[in-house]
Amino acid sequence: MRRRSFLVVLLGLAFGARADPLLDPITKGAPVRQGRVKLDMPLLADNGNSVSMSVSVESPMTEADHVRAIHLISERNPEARMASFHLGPRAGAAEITSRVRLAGSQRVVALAEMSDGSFWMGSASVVVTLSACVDELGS
Amino acid sequence: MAARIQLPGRARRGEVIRVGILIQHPMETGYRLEVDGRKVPKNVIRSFACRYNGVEVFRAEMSPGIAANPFLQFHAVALDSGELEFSWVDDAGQPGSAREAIEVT
Amino acid sequence: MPQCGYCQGGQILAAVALLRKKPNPTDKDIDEAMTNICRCGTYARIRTAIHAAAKSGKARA
Amino acid sequence: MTTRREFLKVSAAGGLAFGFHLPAANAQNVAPEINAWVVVRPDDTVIIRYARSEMGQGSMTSAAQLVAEELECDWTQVRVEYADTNAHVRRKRAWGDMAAVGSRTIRQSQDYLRKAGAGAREMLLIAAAQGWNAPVAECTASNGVITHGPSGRKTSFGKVAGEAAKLAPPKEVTLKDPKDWKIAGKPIRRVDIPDIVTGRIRYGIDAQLPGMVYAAIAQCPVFGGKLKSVETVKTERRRGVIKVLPMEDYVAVVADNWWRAKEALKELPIEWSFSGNESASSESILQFLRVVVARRDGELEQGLALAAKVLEAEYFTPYLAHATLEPMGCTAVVKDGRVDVWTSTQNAEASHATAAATAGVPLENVYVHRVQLGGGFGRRGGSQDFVRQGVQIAKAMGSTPVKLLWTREEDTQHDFYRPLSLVRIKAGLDASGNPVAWYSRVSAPSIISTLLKLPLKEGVDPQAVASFADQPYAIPNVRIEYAQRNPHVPVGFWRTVGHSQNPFMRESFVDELAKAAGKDPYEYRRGLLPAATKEYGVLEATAKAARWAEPLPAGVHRGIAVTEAYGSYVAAVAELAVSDKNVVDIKRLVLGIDSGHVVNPDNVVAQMQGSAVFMLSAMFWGDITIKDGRVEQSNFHDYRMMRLREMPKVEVVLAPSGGFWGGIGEPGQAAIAPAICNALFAATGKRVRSLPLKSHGFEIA
Repeated sequence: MRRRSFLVVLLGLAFGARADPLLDPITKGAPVRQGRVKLDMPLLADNGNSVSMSVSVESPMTEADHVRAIHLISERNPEARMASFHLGPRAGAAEITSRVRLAGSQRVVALAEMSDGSFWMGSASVVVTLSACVDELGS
Repeated sequence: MAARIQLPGRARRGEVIRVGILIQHPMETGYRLEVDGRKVPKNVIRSFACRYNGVEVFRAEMSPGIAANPFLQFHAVALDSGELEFSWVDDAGQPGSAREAIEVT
Repeated sequence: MPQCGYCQGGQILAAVALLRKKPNPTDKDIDEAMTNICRCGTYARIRTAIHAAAKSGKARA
Repeated sequence: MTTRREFLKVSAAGGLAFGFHLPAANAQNVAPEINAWVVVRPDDTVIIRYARSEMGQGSMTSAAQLVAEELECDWTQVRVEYADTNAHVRRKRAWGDMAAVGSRTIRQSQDYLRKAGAGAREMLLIAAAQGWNAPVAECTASNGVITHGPSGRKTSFGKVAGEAAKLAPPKEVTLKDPKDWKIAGKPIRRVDIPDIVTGRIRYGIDAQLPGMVYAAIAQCPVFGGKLKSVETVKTERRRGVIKVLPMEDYVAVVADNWWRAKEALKELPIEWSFSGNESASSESILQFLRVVVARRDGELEQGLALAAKVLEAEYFTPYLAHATLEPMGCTAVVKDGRVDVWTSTQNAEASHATAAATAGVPLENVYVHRVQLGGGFGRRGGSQDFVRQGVQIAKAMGSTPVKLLWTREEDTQHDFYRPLSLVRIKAGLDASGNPVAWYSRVSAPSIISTLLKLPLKEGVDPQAVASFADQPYAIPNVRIEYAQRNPHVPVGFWRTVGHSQNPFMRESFVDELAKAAGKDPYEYRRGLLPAATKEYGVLEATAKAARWAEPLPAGVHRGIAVTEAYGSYVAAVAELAVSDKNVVDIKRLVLGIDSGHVVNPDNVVAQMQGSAVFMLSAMFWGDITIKDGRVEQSNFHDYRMMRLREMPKVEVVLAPSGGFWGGIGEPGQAAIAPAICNALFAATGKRVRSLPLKSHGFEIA
């Protein structure tokens, strides 16, 4: 199956068990649970060159329990891994804002890696409203 | 590569402060063509790190999925006065750095 | 029958002026009088409409 | 004779508040909404919502026909209203894609529109059945009336709408078989025509707001340039001028009426900083493309070695402007964090997102007021530059409403042009004249990578190679190459896009092959087209309607062409005579289209006739030329449009083969240019390999 349908299949499931080639390199097959991760992106973006993105993960950010990393994964960009942010207790809060590029309308997944090795995820769907008079794009 | 930093000048010990940085960089995707048809090679800021008095508090690996003139905003715990040091390098091996003092009471 | 309709105001004015001068215009009369541009290309239907208006006797707008 | 301007001014001044009062009371929540698409008022009026844009392509009517068909309502009770973009954003895009582009409006929404109609009908039936506490299976709906079979009791949609709106929408609905259609598939008159012919219709340019001021702008004449400096003092003292706004890539003059803004702009001393493109010209751009096209490639050369005969040709099509009759413009007001916009746009959702991003306000604070478009043709879908400018100027003017209006010159010289394209085609024929190898190398700008900034799969822009890469003829080895070259001139989607130029090149070259094979161009194509293809079917239907085989009067010659475009299949037969002074008298143009299904046959005919005028204007005179980095053409005196007297007889052949949904707005143009040029070859023996025809001395009768 093409990459897109893999991710869609994953999102369609209870976000848990199924392995997914897109997340696998990071999760090494570990289960990914939905929740604790909030990915804020606009419903509509007038173009895909610069779209606001902010991600926050519920975590006490203590030595014992903190967010180790947050990965941003794109469903349609040529490079699926958009960015990986590495944090630690010294960050104090797992909340990152940036601006990203989207190659057309798509879903973006934020995958959080906790200090206990568990994975949690949140996602957002953005419509890039650049309308193309073409069939092939189908965006 | 010029950069603009947002940082509260003073903070209380233990306070979680918000740190922002905007770096001037085209973040070339590798798909763009020059007017004469030559492909502009891919060149993005691959890695970025922020150290607080020498201790790394935030690190980022980026791809062409991050928009041009990358903007990053993250957090750090204010422990003691000193300096925040930002450093990054792009695919062409061009390094960049910036630093900003902070006073913690 | 208009398409986007943006030119129809002008087309109707020109048609009414033509019909007042020539209640029964020939195709040649229509060709000479109707010079307004229609970007959607509704010329064939404008011509049909003018003939229909002429036939109905009153040069109603 | 009152000119059009006075005619509008009188009616506009008279009814200042008609239709353009600020935020219209949100009519959405007055009558019960059965679902996002269907509202039924107690008086049995059925409001069907339309999410996309109406620019003359007729989809506002045909989309409503699809909903009404499954709804089983009384069409005379139907009113069509635009979906509101603010409600759209608040309800998480309840109306889906709002873009009217790519001839996709109907074929991309037909399924969910029909299901919305069927779902609403089911809810109305259930509400009625509950009212009579009878089983819903015994109730039927037709023409807006619900009848309970056994008892004969009747009620109307309006009476049960309140209850129906409370029900949960049904999970599954079955759609009617198109052969049972009563409303869809019928030549119903378009719902917007009464407003058009009585002058009630409103375009973006017609927006009138209390206290409104007017803006005219000048953008850097050399594309990609930026503003260096502008002396505003003298101009700001001119009568009526309120402000001069220097922006990054344009200067706006704001005045109490638009004429004063425009006139002040002419005297404004502006200095631009060109970014190195100020020496570019049409010649330098053509040479820039030719270098790449001429490159020789090994692989296919062997394929051609075993050919009995090899033909090669270079084809060229120029930049073209959209020249919508309504120039670009946008009226906007930014007040207390809220943005209201009136603009003719092919994608209200894109205008909404652009207004929000430009004003820096949340999407929920933007209201795009829907208006009819004075022509779109792709200019108003792929880019929202006029909305970005309108909102920027409004923001700079505090809370004063501003109407930005481009001059015709600005519209012609700052378009997103149909890309020019240079193509080298080479083919080898076997002894019996059939092609054994076909090679095309296309050098053209890429809209997808420059305008949409999207990566290209394997570096190939599907639009630039459209109709080459997917050509239907049974030719053993075909190789198509794309060499992306992006001169500084901005390119965008022009009606029919790649299929407005590539079929001209492909079908003209196929005609060259037929000539080399000594075969009749129609029979030659039939021989190469697998019988089961849709192209074969529409080609045959069109040739039959044009009575291809019958002898023609002396001096009259024929040309033929066939291609796929936008999911439909089109063919064209042109009959014309050419005088010794190269004046072309087109006797007849027969255009065939197989769009699978047809929702409004009369509208399809209108789109085909309109396509003929659109393409004939382009192929006879359309030529945007560049000198010193800027566009030379400026208005309709040097960018000529076909007039009424020049329109030939156009016969349209609807040949829907069913089973699929093809586009209507754009395919109509695709086969016209090659059919005409093939007829010109038959008449003059001169093969036309570049457009426009005027550069070969041809004029239209």
